[in-house]
Amino acid sequence: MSSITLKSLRHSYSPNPQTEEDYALRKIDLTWRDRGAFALLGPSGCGKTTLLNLISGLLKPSEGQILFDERDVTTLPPDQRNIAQVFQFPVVYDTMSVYDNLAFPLRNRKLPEAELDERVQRIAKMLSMQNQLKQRASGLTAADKQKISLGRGLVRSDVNVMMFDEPLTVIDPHLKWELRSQLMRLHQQVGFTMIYVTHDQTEALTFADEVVVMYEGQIVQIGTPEELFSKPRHTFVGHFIGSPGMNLLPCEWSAGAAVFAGHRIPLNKNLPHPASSNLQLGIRPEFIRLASEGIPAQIQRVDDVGRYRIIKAEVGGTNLNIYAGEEVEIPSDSLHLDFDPDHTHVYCDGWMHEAKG
Amino acid sequence: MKKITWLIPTVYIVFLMMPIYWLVNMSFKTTNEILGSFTLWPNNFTVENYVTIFTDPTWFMGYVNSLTYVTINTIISLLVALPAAYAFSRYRFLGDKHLFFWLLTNRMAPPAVFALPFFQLYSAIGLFDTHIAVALSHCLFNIPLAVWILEGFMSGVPKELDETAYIDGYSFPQFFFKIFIPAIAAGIGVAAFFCFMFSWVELLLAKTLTAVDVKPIAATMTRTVSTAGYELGLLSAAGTLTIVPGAFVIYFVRNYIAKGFALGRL
Amino acid sequence: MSLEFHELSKQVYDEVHIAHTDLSLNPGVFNVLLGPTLSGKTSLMRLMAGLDQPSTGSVWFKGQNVTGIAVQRRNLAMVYQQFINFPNMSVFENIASPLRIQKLSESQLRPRVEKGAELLKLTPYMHRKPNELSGGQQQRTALARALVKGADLVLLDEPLVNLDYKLREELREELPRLFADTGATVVYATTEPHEALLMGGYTATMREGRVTQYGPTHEVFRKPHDLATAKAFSDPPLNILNLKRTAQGFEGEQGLSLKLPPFQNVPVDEYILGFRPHHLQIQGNAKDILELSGEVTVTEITGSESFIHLKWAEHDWVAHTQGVMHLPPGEKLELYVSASNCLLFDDQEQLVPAQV
Amino acid sequence: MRSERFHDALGRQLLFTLLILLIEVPLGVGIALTMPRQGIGVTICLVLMALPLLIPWNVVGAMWNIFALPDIGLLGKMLNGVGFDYNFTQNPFWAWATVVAMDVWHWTSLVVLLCYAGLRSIPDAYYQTSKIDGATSWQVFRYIQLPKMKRVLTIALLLRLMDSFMIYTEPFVLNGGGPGNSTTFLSIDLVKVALGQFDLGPAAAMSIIYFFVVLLLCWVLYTLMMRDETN
Repeated sequence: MSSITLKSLRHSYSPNPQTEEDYALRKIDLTWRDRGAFALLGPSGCGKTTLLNLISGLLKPSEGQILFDERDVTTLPPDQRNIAQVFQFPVVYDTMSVYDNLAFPLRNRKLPEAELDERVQRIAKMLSMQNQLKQRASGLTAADKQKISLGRGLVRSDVNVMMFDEPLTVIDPHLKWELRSQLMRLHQQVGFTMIYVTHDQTEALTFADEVVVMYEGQIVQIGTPEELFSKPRHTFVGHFIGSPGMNLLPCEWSAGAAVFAGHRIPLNKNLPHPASSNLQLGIRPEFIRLASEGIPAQIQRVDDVGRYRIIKAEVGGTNLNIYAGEEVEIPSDSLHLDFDPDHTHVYCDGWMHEAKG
Repeated sequence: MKKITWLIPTVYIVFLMMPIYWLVNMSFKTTNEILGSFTLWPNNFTVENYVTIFTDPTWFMGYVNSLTYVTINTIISLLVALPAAYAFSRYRFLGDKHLFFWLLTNRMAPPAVFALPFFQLYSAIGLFDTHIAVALSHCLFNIPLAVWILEGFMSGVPKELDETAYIDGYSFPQFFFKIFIPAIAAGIGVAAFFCFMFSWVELLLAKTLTAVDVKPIAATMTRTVSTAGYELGLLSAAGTLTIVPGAFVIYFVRNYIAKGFALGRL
Repeated sequence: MSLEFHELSKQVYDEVHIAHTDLSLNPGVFNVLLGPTLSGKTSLMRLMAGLDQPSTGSVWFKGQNVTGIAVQRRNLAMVYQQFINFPNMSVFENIASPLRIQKLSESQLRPRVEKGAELLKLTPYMHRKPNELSGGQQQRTALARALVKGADLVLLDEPLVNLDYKLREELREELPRLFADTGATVVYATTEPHEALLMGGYTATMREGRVTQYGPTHEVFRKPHDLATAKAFSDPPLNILNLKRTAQGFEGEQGLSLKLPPFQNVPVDEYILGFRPHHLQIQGNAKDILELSGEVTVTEITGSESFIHLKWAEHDWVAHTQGVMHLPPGEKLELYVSASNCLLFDDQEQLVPAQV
Repeated sequence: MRSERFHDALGRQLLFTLLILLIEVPLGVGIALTMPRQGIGVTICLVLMALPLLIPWNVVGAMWNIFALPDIGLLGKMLNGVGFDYNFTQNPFWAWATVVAMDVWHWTSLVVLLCYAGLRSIPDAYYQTSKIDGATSWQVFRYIQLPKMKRVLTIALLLRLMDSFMIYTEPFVLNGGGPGNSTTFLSIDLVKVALGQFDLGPAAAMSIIYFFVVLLLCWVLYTLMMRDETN
């Protein structure tokens, strides 16, 4: 178990990268503390798998350093980094039994047979696979095979970090709940540093203490699920996290306040004059309340999602989503909106406009 | 470790190339030089052997004959194998899991055994000494092979593609020719390659079933050995020329070769 | 009624894929088939399309018995979970393919294809081959082909499942609207209850080869007729509690007493009480019928909501609450379920209606 | 069928088959494992290696004849040069060695191509996982590559087994099954009986025995190799 530090890490798949576009990863600086659960979240092609493979040592970075604790592992091969990785599709040794699969990494590390057996049994129990130990791995279901992939990492005590590359892709939705909470419980018990890569926000947010949101080879924000939700630093994060994502409304700056569709929007902070006129107001559907007065809006449609409803409304030609719980009464055609000033943000050229200092 | 990695294939290729080099080497020598002295490369470089082959009809007609029946065989094999492979890839029936094995039983019987029945059959129906006779006899082992290769490629195409086409309104023939065949073009290429290869290299049946008119090049060469004594230069030149069509074909399908086997169902 | 099944069943060797189904789908609306993997969604769709023939029973479309009619002669479109396009044709030709077969002239066909491509944001890729497109674009091509054809029946078999999360969200919103204007009867299969709710329209829930219930999506969600439907239509999974009827009323496991509202009288002794995760609350109010104390095992936080996994007696429950709650494992929590949110099932797993 | 001659031919045949399988299969697997996985090297290797497969069988025989002749052949000259008394037309041992070498030359590439195709179908994640698990190259071979190659290896084995029984043209052209009968294999013997002596009765009986021997061997091999797959 160790912390992970990435120093000015860059990677390009072409041998002679010329422009920024040639880099699949454009300069990453990052520290992950020991025993944390982290997620890398982003759409396909954002560089998250590249980053994962750099950490595991399957790729060598074009520039920069990777440290496990204080130790520079940039040039070490994967087997000397003491990591475990679970891939999108389950990888098992077909000809071996479940037991031998789980024991394989330990045998390679010459662990005494007694200790090995004890560990394999314990992990099998954790994964509730005690009764399948003698079975051949090739005959198992995808979900069970994925559990074995997981188990081969968990069984080791020397693991610095455990990495997951979209491990639940092959798993049924109902089983996902089970495996995910099992994984979290395991994390609490074993306490490895864990990195989880996914494009699914729910998976990332529920799994991790800290989520790294990536976009086009760059990190746009690192934060706890709450931070990402309530203070997205970039409009991409606002849009990508939450379903539906953040409402992004065109606005102007006038006399020290944001003006949207002719209405001054109250903010709970004093902001300097923004540097650019490319401004957007960001507010999540969850933070717009229906009120008796405020910004007038026309209802276009109400989507009942069972647990809550999404009101699609229009204000001065701009569409926005409003969240309404089961108990809220929704008027039939027009309504007034009240933006929660604590959660209303101004974005300038895509980045959050903040007070200096 | 790194060094050994390229060394093994390299040594193997050198081993493969040595006899071929010797053949090519000889083909550019005069018979006198071949018999007179041992030289690693032609001292009196000559293309006379090749000139002989290209000017003597009995020689170059051998090539034409061989290429003709090989082409006919490839076409027939594919025409028969395509529907058969389609059936195997799309429908389940008894014993189809062992398809490969049962197809292979055809190859277990020695061609020597078939040579005589074929000879008698073709003589009886007047096909003896025709291109089609040789082409048909080679179908015996080429069709099973082509079925197997094509079946592998076809199984790689999801059956949902067929269904999408039917849903769009395509009839089966329309779908088969407009969509399915282009979709497995690579597989057809590989199957054609193997049909070509086995038909091209096979000699026993080809020789037995021909006499004068459609004598294959390989048989012409045998005649050289037996009747004209050892005209080694000429023989080498002819041998060298038999490698050329194969080399061409292999170059064209090089990207599919590895794939061709990988998809086959056992 | 547009699409109907009469006593339909499908058996392949010894396996029952569809068990005795009677169903009529409403015409011109968006119908969702909801159920876990292998519950028979795909089998049913293939019977609808005529790709498979039923073992017994018949399929009717627009008042006609279409059982046994060739796929080519039914005016339908289908999109699969895998990205299925004709590999040798450009995006344009792929979308145009059903129209070409209908022998439309170039001038009739072009505007329709272009409109379809525009609706699915494919205009810049018209000349590419499918293998030069991203997964999302490939699936959009397949959807455009289904849209442009002008079919009476459109079958969508989990079309979004292999796409990126955000892309899925986007298409999920667009799809019902895209097909709403065509007047086609749409059937959309999914394993995710959330998706069914977002798509709206009508839902048929499936379990083990049977359609357990069909009706307007929200009705099926709020008033499931039986336990199977309630389970199929709950994500996270439905929380369950076993009950016994006693002289005093109902009694739960471990001597738990409940203040259940009056239910219609059913002559059985054993019941199952089900309640959805978002109805398991950690703040009480006057209407609560159930008060118990559970132990937290894991908390999952999405930033705006929390999934609290709990243990009560031998049951694993989930509470789905708005807001962020950091709860350490092992913590005891007071839990409440209100009367209006309880689903009571008898020993045959049928819903026991509340007394009016 | 108690003909001694037939038994001899059958014995020679089995020995020959065993010998070439023992050489060609491990050699083919080894070469496939060391072949480059990408780049121009793949094309070069594939094209050059496939070349022997595309040469008419009698040309193979003739080519090796020329190549191995002690006076004018490269191989013959070389072997004699380093002190062997190499003469494949006179000495049965050298005749055998030459026929085996010729078969290895001719057919190992088929095993290579098949195995190479099998190896290519292994996803990268397997190699990555094994690296992470700390597996040695031998373990990677034993637990990942070999199981995944099993299907193609079965095909290769079956094909080589059958074709080795069929071998006729090459040794016949090389030195007519001699010296004596030392390289007269089953097929050659069959043709000698059938066409050479027009003894069709015994030839037909021999063919049937031949067929059943091959069928039996193949079936045993096939069942053994496929046993795990079915359950």
